[in-house]
Amino acid sequence: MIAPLLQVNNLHKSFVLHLIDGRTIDPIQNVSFTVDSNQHFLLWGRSGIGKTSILKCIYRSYLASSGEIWFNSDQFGSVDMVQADDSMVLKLRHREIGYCSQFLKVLPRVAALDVITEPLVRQGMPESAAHDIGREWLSQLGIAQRLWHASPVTFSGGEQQRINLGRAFIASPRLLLLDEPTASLDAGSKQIVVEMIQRAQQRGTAVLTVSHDLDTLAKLADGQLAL
Amino acid sequence: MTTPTWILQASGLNKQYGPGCPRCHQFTGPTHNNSQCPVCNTVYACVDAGFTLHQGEVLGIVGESGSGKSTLLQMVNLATAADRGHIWYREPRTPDAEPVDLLQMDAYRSRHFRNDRLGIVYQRPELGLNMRFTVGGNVAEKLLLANWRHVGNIRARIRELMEQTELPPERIDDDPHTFSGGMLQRVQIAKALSSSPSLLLLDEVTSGLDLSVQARVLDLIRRIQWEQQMTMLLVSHDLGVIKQLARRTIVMKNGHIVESGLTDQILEDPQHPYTQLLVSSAL
Amino acid sequence: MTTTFQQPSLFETFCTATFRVLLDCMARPGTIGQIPEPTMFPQIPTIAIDDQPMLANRFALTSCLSLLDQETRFAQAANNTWIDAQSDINRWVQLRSNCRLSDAKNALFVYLWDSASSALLHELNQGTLTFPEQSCTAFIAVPEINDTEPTWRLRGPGIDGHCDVGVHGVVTDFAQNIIATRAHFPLGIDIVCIDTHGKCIALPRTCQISLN
Amino acid sequence: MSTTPEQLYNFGFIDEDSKREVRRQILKAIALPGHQVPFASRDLPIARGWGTGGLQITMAIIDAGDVLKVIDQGDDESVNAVNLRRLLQRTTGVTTTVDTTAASIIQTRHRIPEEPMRRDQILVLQVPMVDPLRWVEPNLERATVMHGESDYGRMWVYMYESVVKAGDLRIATQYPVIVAGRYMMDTTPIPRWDVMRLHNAEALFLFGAGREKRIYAVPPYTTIEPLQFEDFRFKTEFVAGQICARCGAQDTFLTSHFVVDPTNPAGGYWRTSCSDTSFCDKRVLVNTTNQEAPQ
Amino acid sequence: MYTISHILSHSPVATVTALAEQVLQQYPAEAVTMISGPRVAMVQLRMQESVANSVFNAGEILVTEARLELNGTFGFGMIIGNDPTFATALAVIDAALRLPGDPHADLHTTINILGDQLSTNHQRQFAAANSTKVEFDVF
Amino acid sequence: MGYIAARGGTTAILNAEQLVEYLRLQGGSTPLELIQIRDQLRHAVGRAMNEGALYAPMLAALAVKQAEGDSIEASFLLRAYRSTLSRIMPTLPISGEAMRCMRRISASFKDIPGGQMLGPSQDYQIRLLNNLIASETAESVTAVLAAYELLVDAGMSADGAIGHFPKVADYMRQQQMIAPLPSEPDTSEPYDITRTAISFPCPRSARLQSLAQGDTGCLLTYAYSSVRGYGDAHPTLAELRFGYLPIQVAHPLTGEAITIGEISATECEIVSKAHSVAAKQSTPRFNLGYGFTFGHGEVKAISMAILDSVLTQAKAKGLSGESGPAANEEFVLLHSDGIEASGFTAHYKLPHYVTFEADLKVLDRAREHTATQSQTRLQEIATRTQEASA
Repeated sequence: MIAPLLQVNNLHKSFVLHLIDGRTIDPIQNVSFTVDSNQHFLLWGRSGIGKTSILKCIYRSYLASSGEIWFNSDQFGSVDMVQADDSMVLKLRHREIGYCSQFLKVLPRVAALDVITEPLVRQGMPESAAHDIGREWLSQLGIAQRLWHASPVTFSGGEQQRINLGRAFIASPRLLLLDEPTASLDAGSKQIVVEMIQRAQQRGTAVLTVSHDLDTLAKLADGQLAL
Repeated sequence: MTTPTWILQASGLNKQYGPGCPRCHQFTGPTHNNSQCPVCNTVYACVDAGFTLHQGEVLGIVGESGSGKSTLLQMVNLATAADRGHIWYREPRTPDAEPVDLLQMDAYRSRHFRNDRLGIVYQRPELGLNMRFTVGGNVAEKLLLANWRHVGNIRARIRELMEQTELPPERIDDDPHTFSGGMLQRVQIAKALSSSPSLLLLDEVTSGLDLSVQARVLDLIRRIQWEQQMTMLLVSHDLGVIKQLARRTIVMKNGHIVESGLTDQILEDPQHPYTQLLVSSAL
Repeated sequence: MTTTFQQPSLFETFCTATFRVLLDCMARPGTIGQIPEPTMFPQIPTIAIDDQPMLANRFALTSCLSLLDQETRFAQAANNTWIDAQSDINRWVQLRSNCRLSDAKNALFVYLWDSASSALLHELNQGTLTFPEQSCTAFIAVPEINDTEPTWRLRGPGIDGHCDVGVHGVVTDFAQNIIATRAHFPLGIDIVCIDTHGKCIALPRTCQISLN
Repeated sequence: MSTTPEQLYNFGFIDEDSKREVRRQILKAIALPGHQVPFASRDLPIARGWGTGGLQITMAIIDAGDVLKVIDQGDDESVNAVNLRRLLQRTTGVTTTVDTTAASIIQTRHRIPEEPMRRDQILVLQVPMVDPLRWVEPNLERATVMHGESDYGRMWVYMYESVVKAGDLRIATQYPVIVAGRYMMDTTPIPRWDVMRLHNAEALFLFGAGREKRIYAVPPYTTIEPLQFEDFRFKTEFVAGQICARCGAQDTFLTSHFVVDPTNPAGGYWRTSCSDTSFCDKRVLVNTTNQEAPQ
Repeated sequence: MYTISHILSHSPVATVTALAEQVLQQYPAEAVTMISGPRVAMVQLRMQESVANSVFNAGEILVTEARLELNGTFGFGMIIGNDPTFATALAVIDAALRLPGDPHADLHTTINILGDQLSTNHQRQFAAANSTKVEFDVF
Repeated sequence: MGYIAARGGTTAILNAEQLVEYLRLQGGSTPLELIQIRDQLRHAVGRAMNEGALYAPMLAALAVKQAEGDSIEASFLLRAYRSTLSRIMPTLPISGEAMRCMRRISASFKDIPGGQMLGPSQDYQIRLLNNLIASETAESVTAVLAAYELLVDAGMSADGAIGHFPKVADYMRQQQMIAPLPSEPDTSEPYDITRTAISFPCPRSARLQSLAQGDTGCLLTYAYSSVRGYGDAHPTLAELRFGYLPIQVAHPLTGEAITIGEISATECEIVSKAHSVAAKQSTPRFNLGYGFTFGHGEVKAISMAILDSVLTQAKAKGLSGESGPAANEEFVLLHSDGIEASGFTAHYKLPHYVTFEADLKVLDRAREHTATQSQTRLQEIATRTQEASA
């Protein structure tokens, strides 16, 4: 039997707010689910319920308080993202796990083309080859050619979000974590997102999406969990 | 393929100034918010610090002034002698060779190791540069120490390094005082890179600069890191700088490492009360 | 022109003459020098090793003595053992030189009664990188030194190419023990070997020894 | 003057313990070629800076059987040479000479005699400033550490800058050299002409700085490498075509001096002659004899 | 209040010499053997400073020293300055006062008188200095 | 005749020596007697002794006479003479408390225990040239000596006091104004710069010995610089005393303390308000500096105490060199010896024909370089102009 790509067991996360008299809040309690390869898994529910926190625990931007997050790595076998050391996490982020937030976190003074191709170059692709691919993606994402060599800092919200998503998809990770990918997008852009998810699945990427935009995304999901 | 490619592994590093007394531990450390023992005046600049640094990685060290981050950096730079501890070093050019403990080297070997394998950039240019020498002379120093003995070749290399660090090569023979603060940082970087070191140490390199200049120096450092896969140890009190450059970060307070982890985790989910304070105070 | 000086004493004359021999030997390792007869000390001191009396090499002991005064710390060893500071032989040296007696680690001069004691050389102070001159000088008594049956080949400053010298009647590890004192130049021990006839070679720390 | 008898001094002026200290440090200096060894440096009846370091070395090594030569700038009759020779002779009674080949100890300031020195000779050089690093690091404590770690990068930058600013290595005397591949050493204010004559020489060279309280040495057959670049080599003062106006030598260190024209006090001309006067005298004598011989 | 050596070293050389001669008269010439000196030499002044009570070498003091034996008893004399007679006399008295059986106890009488004179001298000297004291009225 | 080598150097220097003697006596005045110099040129003799680091008043008088009053030359003569004498032993350690004071003042408190005693001080003299001294006679001398008796009568006290005073520093210590003495006395062997070359960092004993034999003018300059603005000294005179110090050595046979006479000496303590050294301690305190000199040398003792305090602070803060040269220990100690400094400065009178010739050759080369460079530059400009016009 093939192990699932991602298996989350009894995930629990609490924050100790030392600056506010050590108050504790617990956004995630006892969450378990499984994501298989090529699956598009949707986590949904009202905002503030801890959906994003789950993604961050998987990506290890948050340290889970208890529970297990087993990721079935190509290179390293089963890895518990709760216990893995930092360098293991970095290696998995480098090759196998991608993350896309609802806000573009790009460096200023870097051109859109370089932003979107960075993951490829980081994986060792020659810059010219990466740029060829990058240009293709940018046009597919509907970014005007005059903007390719400008920094996305100056772009509109929709443009920024599309580049952000492109950057996450371009490297074809084995698992892609998407946090509200359609938020604040117009209908056209939403459609682009849907296509990207579908194409990613075809290339063998499992996608774990957090969203309350069931209209756009529920029909794509082949697994889901309501919180 | 899965061998851990660390090049530096520090453990148990300690540095104290003063004799120490039996009551020191009652008063010093992050929980007492104090580095100095009120009984014997001993300052604990660094206590049991350790970290691992991988090839091509940037590790950030953050903390307020006096937290011990610069002491830790200077111990790695072999300029401050650690009282105890180890700094194991694995030469990336010969990854199969046995690691050596840098702290066991005699002063002669450590001086040459520093010149050859380490590069350092300080906040204040006059610490890293000799203001009496020309810019070219400053960049030449490490080359000369590594037995470069052809003025023509040396100057060609200096010009190359100046171009690499976005300095006008025709100003090779100018005095450092005629350079702006940002340019002086580039000269320091050019000097640090001249020996093709395996590790670059950066000590608050942008702290004294205007914001726009800061950004350009950071761009340069990022480019060098990117192009040369340079391993770096980056000390800063500025979380913004750390966030831009470092994948992993160490948080220091009162001579102790209070937290370490992935930089985004440190920023988004800080565990230690001090780190939470630090993150919440960041602009 | 009037000369206004006192004639030097026997001991002073010996010290100067000995120093010139040591100077020449130290500057030219492998050169065999001749230490003058130490006539001012007619009594040759002895010690007992396993109840057997052992006679000092008067040339070696007195040439070491010629460099000592109240500023120097001294120790001596025989049969691979340091001699107690309170012993008569140490008193003998102290009375004639005003030197301070010391443990091996802090001694600036040592006299080794026999080649077997060369095993103790590693205990001596080799100086520091900033003050390498604050290291120990060792005088070692050996049975015979000649240039007719060479055992060692020497190289280094002071030697034109190389130089061969014979040191005989010494323990097997003797050369190795000396070689070990110069592994970390500029740290190291400077060594003078003197045989029973007062023939002397110096092995400053710059001198590299290989066995023939 | 009064009838009180003059005081009797110890042989060699300084007392025996002082000699012993100097001797110990000389031996260490030889064992560490080019390394500056501190010594206590007694006060002498000659001013600090006038050769007290060289004097103390000579006083510590001299034996009644030695033959002594003292020169200053190559000259046996220079007032300082005369004065030092007078002190040494009065306090030791040794024979003195002006002939380089006849001397067993030669004390000198600023020159190495032109005639090659032999293995039975010792040259004692008087040193005013000891540390070549003072040009780049005047603080002794830090300079000592730099020597210990062989940290000569900054000194090399100084040489590099000299090329950049003056088009060549512009050090005249006290040229820095690396001794036996390890220590950087200041050659006393000897001209560059003399620097390479320290290299793999037969004689022993002892350097004494009284005011700076340091002794150092270059043993025989020791390598001396002047600081230089592959494309800017060390050069001596040699100028082709210059000759000594007295003896005609073309291969000696020459000093220039102005000769006033006796017929026209406002006129005159420059000419050069050997700085080693006893060597020059010898050659003049040989020339004269050769000229007289055929007659 | 003063020790013997204090009194003698502060007394006029003629008086001290007379005392020593008074001793020597009782012995044949060969009873005195000079061991060393009298010679002019130096002693290094060790000052104890008042900041940390540490000791440092403050400079040399020129002294004359004599060591002798009087009838087999060791005598030591040292005086500041170049004064071989003074040093020898002090050495003689030092030995005399240590001879077995205390044959020169009578010296103490003279020494006590010298001590009184010294005391008076010092008091007079101080009195002159004391005349320059600045008086403060305490209100 | 352009002859090159120095000839007749021997005769020249012997004649020069004779000419010195002639100049000294050419006026036909009565030669000075050493005892006159010792008694009447008290400060000249004292300065020769403390800078010569040899207490020997009669020899110092001879040195002053031979040097014709040149203080550096006189102390140089004593220094050189020192090298011919053997040192027998150190004295037993003595503190200034044992001093029989002739003068003792404090600027920190009016009413110090024991009182302020001006003693033989010129401080309050109106500095007018005194013609009476120019025409001293036997009668005037007798009158001065008689007047002394009046002073003795005026100051005589019944308690038999001879001038022993407690130290003001001890009083301050009781009041906890300055740091307490270390509980364990420092028994380490003091550094001796006459036997071991000074190297840095150096212990305080080496500093004090070095300053004690330093040039008065030099110490004065350094101390002045650090109080005038290039330092953080802010001194107040805790105590200055001048008087006679009994000297003792250990008897070679019995080890008992033997007094060998007394010397005249000046001792001084300075408190500095810069208590930053103590800032990390629980109680802020003043910093103390110590000065000592043979003979009556108040300016030197005060300067030395200021420098001691400045250097201690500089070392504690690790600021050596940052607050002016006088805070840099190596700088101060290596340049304050008058004999060394004057010797080296005077050595420039020696011939430097060889070095100067070598310098000339380098100058020639540099000139050539500059000439070539400017020529090249001119050519470049010419070419460019041609190109431009074409």
